[in-house]
Amino acid sequence: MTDFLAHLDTLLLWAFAGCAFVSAALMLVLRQPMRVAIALVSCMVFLGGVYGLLGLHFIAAFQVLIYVGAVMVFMVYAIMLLDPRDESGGEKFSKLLWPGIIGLSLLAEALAVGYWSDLPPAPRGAAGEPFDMIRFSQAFLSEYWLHFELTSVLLLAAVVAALAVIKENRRHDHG
Amino acid sequence: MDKVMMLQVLAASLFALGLTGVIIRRNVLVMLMCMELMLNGVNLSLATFAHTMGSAVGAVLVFLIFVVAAAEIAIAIPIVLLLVRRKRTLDIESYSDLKG
Amino acid sequence: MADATVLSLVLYLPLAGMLAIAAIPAGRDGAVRAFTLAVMVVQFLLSLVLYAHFDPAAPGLQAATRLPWIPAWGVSYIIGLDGYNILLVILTTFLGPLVTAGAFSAVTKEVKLFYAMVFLIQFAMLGTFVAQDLFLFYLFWEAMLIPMFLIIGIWGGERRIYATIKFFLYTAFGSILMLAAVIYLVWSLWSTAGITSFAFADLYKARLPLETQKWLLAAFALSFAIKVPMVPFHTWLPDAHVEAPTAGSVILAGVLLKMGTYGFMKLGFPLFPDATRLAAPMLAMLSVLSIVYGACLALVQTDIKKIIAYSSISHLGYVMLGLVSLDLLGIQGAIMQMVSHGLVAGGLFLMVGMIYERCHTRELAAYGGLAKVLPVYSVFFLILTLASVGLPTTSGFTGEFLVLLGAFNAAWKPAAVTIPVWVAGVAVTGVVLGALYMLWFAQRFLFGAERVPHGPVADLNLREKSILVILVAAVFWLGLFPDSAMKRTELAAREYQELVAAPRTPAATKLTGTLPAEAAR
Amino acid sequence: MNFTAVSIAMAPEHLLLAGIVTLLILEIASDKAKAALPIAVVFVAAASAAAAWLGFTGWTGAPFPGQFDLAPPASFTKAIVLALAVPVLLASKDDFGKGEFYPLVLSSLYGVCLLASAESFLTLFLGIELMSIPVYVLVLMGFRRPESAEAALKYLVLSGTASASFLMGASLMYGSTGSLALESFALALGSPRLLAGTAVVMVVSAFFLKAAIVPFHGWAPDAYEAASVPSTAYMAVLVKAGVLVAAARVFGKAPVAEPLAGLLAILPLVSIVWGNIAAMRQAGLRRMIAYSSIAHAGYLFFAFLGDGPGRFQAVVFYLATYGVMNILAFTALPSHPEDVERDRLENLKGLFRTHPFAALLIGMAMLSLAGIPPFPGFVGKFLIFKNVMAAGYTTYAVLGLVGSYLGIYFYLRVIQYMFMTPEAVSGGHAPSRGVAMGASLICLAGSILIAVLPGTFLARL
Amino acid sequence: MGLLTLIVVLPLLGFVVNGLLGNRLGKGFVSAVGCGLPAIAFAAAVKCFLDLKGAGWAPIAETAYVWTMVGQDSFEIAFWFDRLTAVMALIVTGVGTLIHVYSTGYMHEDKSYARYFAYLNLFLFFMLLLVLGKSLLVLFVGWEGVGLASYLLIGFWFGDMEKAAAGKKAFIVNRIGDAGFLLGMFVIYSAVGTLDMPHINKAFTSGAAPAVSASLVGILLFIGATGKSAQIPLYVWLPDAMAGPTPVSALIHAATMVTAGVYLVARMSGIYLNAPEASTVIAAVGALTALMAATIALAQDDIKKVLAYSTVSQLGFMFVALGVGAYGVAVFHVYTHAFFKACLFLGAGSVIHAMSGEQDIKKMGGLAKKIPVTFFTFALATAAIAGIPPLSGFFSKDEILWYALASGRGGSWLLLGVMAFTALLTAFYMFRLLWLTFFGKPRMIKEVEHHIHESPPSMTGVLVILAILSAVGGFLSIPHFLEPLVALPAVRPGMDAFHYFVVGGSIAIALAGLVGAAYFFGGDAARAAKVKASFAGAYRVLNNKYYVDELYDRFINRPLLWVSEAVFLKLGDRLLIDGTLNGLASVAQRTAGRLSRVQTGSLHKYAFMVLVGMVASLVWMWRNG
Repeated sequence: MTDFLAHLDTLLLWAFAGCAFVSAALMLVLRQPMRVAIALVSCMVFLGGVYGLLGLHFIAAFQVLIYVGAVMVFMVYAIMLLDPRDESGGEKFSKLLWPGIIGLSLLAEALAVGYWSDLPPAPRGAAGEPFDMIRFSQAFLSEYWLHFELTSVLLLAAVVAALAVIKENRRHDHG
Repeated sequence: MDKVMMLQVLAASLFALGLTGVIIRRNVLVMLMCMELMLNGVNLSLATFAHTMGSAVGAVLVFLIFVVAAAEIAIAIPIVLLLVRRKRTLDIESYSDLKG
Repeated sequence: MADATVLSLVLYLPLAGMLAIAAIPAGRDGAVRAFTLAVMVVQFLLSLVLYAHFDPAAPGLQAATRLPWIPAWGVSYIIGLDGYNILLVILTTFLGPLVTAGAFSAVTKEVKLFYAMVFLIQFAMLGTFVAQDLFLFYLFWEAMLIPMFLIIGIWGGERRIYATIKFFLYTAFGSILMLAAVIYLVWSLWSTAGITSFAFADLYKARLPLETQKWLLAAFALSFAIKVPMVPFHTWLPDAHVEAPTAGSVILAGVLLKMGTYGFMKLGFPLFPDATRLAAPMLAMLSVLSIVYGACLALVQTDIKKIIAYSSISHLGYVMLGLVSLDLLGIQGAIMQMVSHGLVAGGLFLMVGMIYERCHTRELAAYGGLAKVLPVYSVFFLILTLASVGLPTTSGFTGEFLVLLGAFNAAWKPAAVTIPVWVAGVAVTGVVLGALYMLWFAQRFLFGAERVPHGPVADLNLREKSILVILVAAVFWLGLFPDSAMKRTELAAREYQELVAAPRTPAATKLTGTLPAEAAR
Repeated sequence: MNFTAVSIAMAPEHLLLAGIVTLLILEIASDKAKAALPIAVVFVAAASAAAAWLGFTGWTGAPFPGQFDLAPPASFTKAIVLALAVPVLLASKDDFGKGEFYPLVLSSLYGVCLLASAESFLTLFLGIELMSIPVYVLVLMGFRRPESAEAALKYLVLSGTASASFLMGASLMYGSTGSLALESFALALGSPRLLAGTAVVMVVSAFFLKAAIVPFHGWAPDAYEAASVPSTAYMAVLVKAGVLVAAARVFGKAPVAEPLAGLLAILPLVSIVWGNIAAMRQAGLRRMIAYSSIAHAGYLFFAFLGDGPGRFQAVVFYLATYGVMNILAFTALPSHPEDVERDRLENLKGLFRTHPFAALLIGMAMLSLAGIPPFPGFVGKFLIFKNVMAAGYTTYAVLGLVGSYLGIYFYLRVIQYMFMTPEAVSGGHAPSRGVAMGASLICLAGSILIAVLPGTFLARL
Repeated sequence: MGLLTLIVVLPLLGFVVNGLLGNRLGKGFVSAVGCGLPAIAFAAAVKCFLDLKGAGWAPIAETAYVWTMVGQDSFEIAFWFDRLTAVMALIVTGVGTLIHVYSTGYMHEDKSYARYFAYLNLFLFFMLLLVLGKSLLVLFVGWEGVGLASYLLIGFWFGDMEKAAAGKKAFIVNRIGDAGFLLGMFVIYSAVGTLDMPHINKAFTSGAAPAVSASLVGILLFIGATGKSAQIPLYVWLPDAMAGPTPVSALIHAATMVTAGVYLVARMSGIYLNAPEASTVIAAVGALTALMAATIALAQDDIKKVLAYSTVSQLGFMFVALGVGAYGVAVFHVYTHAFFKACLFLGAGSVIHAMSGEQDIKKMGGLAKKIPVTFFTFALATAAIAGIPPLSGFFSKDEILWYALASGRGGSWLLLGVMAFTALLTAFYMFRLLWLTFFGKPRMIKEVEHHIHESPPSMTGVLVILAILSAVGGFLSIPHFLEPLVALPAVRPGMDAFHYFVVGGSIAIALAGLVGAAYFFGGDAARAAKVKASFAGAYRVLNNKYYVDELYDRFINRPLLWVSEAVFLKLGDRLLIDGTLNGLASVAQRTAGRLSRVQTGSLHKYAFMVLVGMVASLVWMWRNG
């Protein structure tokens, strides 16, 4: 049973990965932005699953919270706001469709060759001991609090920036 | 193929798919989403390595990427709004006035 | 030490003058002109002090200033006089006031900027001559381009933009390759001799393999050959001369072209002696080609300035021939020819400017019989023409004669370099061709039926006469009594000869000497 | 962790942050805050002074081991970069008398400072993003022409791609060396493993993208053209400086071996040629500067071929010379009510007659950018190519120099317009403005200082 | 300042004073300076001659100053006075002074009087430099300098383009010769290491100059001589040089400058004695020139042109003498020629003066009675040149004919034959000239005839003096005087017997010429006209001087211009060099356009470029990794 569970782990992992891949691929072919968004969301959720299976629960949580919860919601709003205006509807793909696809395959291959020929190092820690939330938090607040601070500066800057853009928007309205 | 390899390949694929999406899709919002996809690929790669090596730093970087991605989108969407105001279309090909 | 101060003063006076001009309020052109002339005269007088104090028998630098500048790169600030540059420095300071005065009535727009640029170019040219550090030299060498670019481009003729850009790009191309060679040279000096230095004196110590020498010489030579200019790198010169304002032409012909030959003499050849000796026959052929080619082209020009421009190409061919001959006579002759050409071609361009101010055309066909209308002008013109032809008693003869003599010496006798005898022989035909085009020019210009564009014109005024009297006096002085000048350059000529004649590839014996011993152990 | 050490070491950053906060408070407090410019200038200048002071006292240490450290070269770099920002800010008076421009510039500068001290990929990543994110907005700020948003989007998307590529590389590096410290890049450089190689390429590509190296340069001309003059100056100088400083940090003192050396030579070489040639026919000053900056990015990456120890010095020195001259050109540019008109090279015709001082300054800047001695641009170029040649890459150095020759023409064209052609008919240039002229004078003084005493500068870096 | 230096400097002083101040100080002053200084120079030369004699003919050397020192090599401005110099210096200063005096009358009306005298003094200065110079360098300075003075004086009336062109032609043709001279000088210097003429002669005679063949040097120097002394192929300038004022033609283009080549060869006899090949060339060229010029002179109608060709022809005689090693004889002919040819030219000047500037002998005739002094002196000089004994020309020409046959250094019957025939022609065309000018019916237009008058005493006086000198000059045996310096060649064995035959023959030839001329041109010259008609073709060739100028133009001048224009300028400069550069520039411009087109503004494309860049970089890393 434990064997099975272990295998179930792997199986789920593969399934999630496969689904994530399919969702990602779908993003390239779906016409409606909303559907693309949904595909992306599903991809993210599957990835969240993968993280969970890897034992990185907090990342999984953040993945769902920040990405799906914040970023994608924002995105979906934007789509809802803008999409009706997009009457063009015409071409889905740019003129560079085929070159792009060839490029895709080449790039993927180029990256993959890196892995294949040069396997990543074997897991160092015991397989059953992935670090948990507590260890991560400790590290984060002891070793990496600088980055925490810096992130806040960055968010501050982003807020100012976003405000500025919105102001421009407003100015545009008036002028 | 062991799972780490598989996940890394998946990460690479997501990255490549994202980049390709930026190249081949005309809709601006879709392009932005494809950018997110690239970052997701990166995240997956980092997370997997963090998992295999059991070190926290990769995970910390993933965390930072979340934040930055959110910030970028927060700026990108208003810019797109500005764009659309002008030409009323999301087709990026319409926005190629600067050239030469 | 006092001399060192004087030299610095001579060098920086124009720069100070340029800054001071900026302070003169706009619109007071007269004040600008007078001020510039005054500064230039003072500079010339100061340089005469240097000339008088120059010790012909003392080796090495005189009136030198040595300061560290960028120690990390081995760049130092060294300026000083030696036999190589003393005459060129005097030539530059001598022409300065003449150019300034000559432009009084010609330049009426942007007067301030014009004289600022004249000051700047004066500074850059002097700097090029007195710099004794390769980095410093290169700075001055390139800096000279900028004022010239503006002088041609702002105050030039119809096609000035084309001409000035051509001038700049042509010269800059050579400089870029030279820069590469400079860097390589200094680096290899460091890697072979362990010295990080740009000082000329140190660079002469570099021992480079022949192959390297060839490449570096090619790069240096290209840069210098463009500046000289040697055929086939000369096509910028006629355009630049024709379009440049008079002052520009005078500076160009008078001093600027000498920077090329000076570069060959001070750097190009002595730094890479083995390659030079190897290339000497080819260089001699190119020099002779320049002599003949320039002369032939001067023959078929219809623009007055172009004739003189092409004649410059021809005359500088002699300088190169003299330098390549590695014969003491030829080297000394080359130096004299440099100075002489500066005076003569500079004078001719001044005179063309004077007539252009009056008649507003440079088309030779428009003129005729000036000797009747402008007798004084014609006398001076004829004197300079004949000096250009190299008539004995003028400075042109001194240079040409000694160069040809040196070339023959080198061709005939076993020497460090081989110059084919026929090359030296062909060089002599330049004497005939020179007479052909210059006299043809003078004849159409001065003699025959009177044809003066734009109506009756006045002969030279006092200012113009004074300029020309001074020039002509110098021309005759160097023609009749060249010894006092040549005494000052002799040591340098000898040093140059020795530097180029001695092999300087890395001593291969050292390596083979130690290796077997090590192998035995 | 010593709190005093942290506050001393990060004094420049803290000052910038204080500036941002002050500006925001001001913004909230009053709607038409004229004090924004002086406040921003004061804080940036103070930060620069602080950095210089740190450098002169020789403060060395790592308050956050493995994340953030400080040594005099880094301090001086910060000081130079921040000093360069002062004239940019001053020049912006007419364009952005108030508003978010200043906090955005200050936050971006914060990012640049961070880059100079970054010791790990995490810090570096944050620095890069902190530097870039405000710039997306700077591009469209003022919104002087309708295309600004388009340019901002292009920049954002490609910059995002660069970030992704950078992170991908970092991740692979993490995978192959197990650490995200900057030394791991040096390790990867030395490693024969393909994964490490891939990682290096991804990181280098990201730098190429951010620094606009051909063929990653697409965004640059458009973004430069669309942005307002101070923003363009900021991008061309400070963002580029940030990217290159980051790259220099990443490469460290590690020697560059052949396959990568080829990459670091060929693409920059192509950029030099491409940028210099494409600039020839540009009608707009900013687009021309964009292509010129593509070429300059090429020279800068050449520096990485050079010896490890001299690399940082060469890059920073070049950035200083290049930056000071670029800013000089932009600050001296007379203003014009129409942004597009201000940009047009045609309108520079006869500038010398109307604004002689401005024309002289722009002319100087052009010649310096072209690398004509005795202007400081030459010394910078000299240093780079000296290092490249000393590292044994003679052919690359010669090719690079020849490529740089191609650039002379279009710089000369600007001078030709200003000095040698009769005045443009349209005219309409506003007279030179006091503050911007002051900015030009600062640059002028700086460039003279660099030109006369390059040795003292070099000794500090 | 030594006496030799003084001789040289005096005319220079005249040049400077007249050139700078002449116009302001009036004609009297100009004449005084212009004639006075050469006269003093003549006196100084005489004094030197006496000193020389007093010193037992040991040469006087004098160094003015060191021109320059290069290493061990010193170039001195030094002078040298020996027997040869003495002869030349006396001729130059003597005849020169006379012609100056003559000029005061001839040029009296000219506006540029001062300029004229300045130039003439300048010429004398350079000529004396040439003659007195100790080294080839000084000689060369004078050599070039007289060319300059000649150029200035030929083109004296520069308002007329043709005259200016003649001056230019003279200068350039001379320059061609000078190039040869220079080459010779360089070769000598390379071989001997000095330009000091006494040294060089010594070196060559003692065989101390092995590195170089004397013939090469000899021929190179001779090329210089052909230029200055108007020998084939460089004689073409001399007839044109008649464009100058007539006294100039007398002084420069007859008496002094053109003999510089003869002087040079005689002076460098040390080389030629060791250069039989060069000597042969000289003799051949001299003979050919003499013959050719004489034939041309037959068909010329311009009084000065006839004299010019006669000068060329006489110079040919001198070179024949040089070629056979009779250097003294050549100098002897120089000496006699100076008198009679100067007299002829000045006489012609007087005629032209009388004829109000007319030079065509077809429009003269019957002048003998109207200008008797001119006629008598002219006739005497004609007789002298024709070789009628006991006039001076007889002696010198007879010596030349004799050595042409008998010299052990290349004399031959052929040479004698050619020279004798030439002598016949000489007598014939000279008497033709005399007849057409002075005898027969006046053919000038009335107005001119009305104005005919004898010249002022300043001119006729000079004519008389020169006529006397040409009459008696031959009694001074110059070859004998020069014997210690340049020995006469040995007579070929068995030739002594022919001496009187040659003497008799030459007298006969002279008389035959006289009679022939009288026969053909006596009366209305109808016989001559008949001959001319029957040989119309030959006459045209001769009248057009064998079309040599045209040939030169076709084969040298025009090809040179064509090469310069079409090959160098159009093909070389414009097409190859500038064409390449402009081509590169336009390639750059076009590339710029193409690169701009890459920048389409499409974000897709930019992103794609990024992708391509990444993939390419990755592939690059593998390929090289």
